[in-house]
Amino acid sequence: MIKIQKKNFNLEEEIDKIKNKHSDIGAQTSFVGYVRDLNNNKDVKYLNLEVYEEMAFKELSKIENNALKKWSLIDTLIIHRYGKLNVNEKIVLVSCFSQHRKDSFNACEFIMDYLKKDAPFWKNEFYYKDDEWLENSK
Amino acid sequence: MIKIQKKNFNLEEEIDKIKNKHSDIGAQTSFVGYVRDLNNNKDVKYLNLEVYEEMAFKELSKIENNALKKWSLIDTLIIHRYGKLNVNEKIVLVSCFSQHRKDSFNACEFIMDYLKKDAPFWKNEFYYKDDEWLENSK
Amino acid sequence: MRIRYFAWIKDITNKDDDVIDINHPKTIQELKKYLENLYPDLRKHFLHDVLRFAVNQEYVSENLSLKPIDEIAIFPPVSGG
Amino acid sequence: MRIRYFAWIKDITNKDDDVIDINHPKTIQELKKYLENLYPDLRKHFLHDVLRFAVNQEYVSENLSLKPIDEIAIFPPVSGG
Repeated sequence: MIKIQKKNFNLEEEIDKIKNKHSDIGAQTSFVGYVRDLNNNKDVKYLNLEVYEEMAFKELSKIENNALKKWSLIDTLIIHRYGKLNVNEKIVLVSCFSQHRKDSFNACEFIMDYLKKDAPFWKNEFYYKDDEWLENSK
Repeated sequence: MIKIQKKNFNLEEEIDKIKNKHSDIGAQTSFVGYVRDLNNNKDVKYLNLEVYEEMAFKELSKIENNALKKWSLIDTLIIHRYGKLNVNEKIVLVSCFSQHRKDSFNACEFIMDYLKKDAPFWKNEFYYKDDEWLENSK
Repeated sequence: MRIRYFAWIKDITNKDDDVIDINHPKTIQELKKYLENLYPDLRKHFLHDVLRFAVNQEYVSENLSLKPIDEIAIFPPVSGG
Repeated sequence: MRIRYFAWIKDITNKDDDVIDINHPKTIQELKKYLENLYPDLRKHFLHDVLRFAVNQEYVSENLSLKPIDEIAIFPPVSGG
């Protein structure tokens, strides 16, 4: 499942909603990204996160499908926020559900790597004096 | 932080409690283990999870310290339950907090690997007709 | 043909998109020439090869032929996650 | 010296622990001999080398010398997580 939304989300609720559908899940690995207080050696005020929404759905679906082909997964969940995000707020959740733990670890890391590389989101980070558009490192 | 407890826990609350202490956290990877409905080709009724509590604290602290030495981590959280656990219930949470994602992924997988190998917990799995003491695969 | 701009590309174009009705570019190479004329500040970014192109919400190779119905997107390296 | 049993070891010993006040074993090897006498069903598991030993809540090598004050634990392979 892929969600692209402005609003915050609750980890317990989102993960539980998927877990409750499958009693054969034994393992769940998730990654959460947050807005940090300091970046490029400057105090961060907030992020403005822009998305190309139609393409983000397509790209994330491709990445999710590639993960499902590579590992034995029962379900996956990706939530990516956009809009104004303050320091300490959650930006993204990737959660992978499987019978055994290695599949969920590997798939979660794989999805995050490709999300960072290809999913069309852009962080415009605002400091106290100026702002900057970020680029993910390779 | 290490918690060994009978009662259930809420992912959002537990992870938030640690996250709120550090505004420099940019990444959090967590693993959750659940009781599966089927194991050894038998329907599972419930688990009885036994712990050698004093030793479990010591072992998990060692594993946590080894992870802190190997990767750049801001904080870690391990919660392991014991006692009677029904199908679908959470058994364990390992959560690693860092500035950048690779540290949190690597540390979380490392802690789970050693927890499974060395932490003194034993699962007694009850089926409809009999029961079995499990052993983690190598 | 609709051309959409994202992130700091919009600071150069001063708009979200352009629509080209006649004589639309047939390849990404032609599109770059077309946009350089409209927005000279884009030229150096094309030269540095830092921008990415998508056609109908998919990354494309440069030799794809473009159709009037296509939605093209031009954007800088992504930074989600 | 207190010897604690965990998981299915307790099905063999029928108790959680034993306390040895005099003539306690001085090494894990001696402890195994001692326990084989008390619980003959343990012998085959010692032979198969499947059990793990901890002294004062730490895994130990077999040639550690045991003291009267020590807490020893004997248990099967773990299965937490």
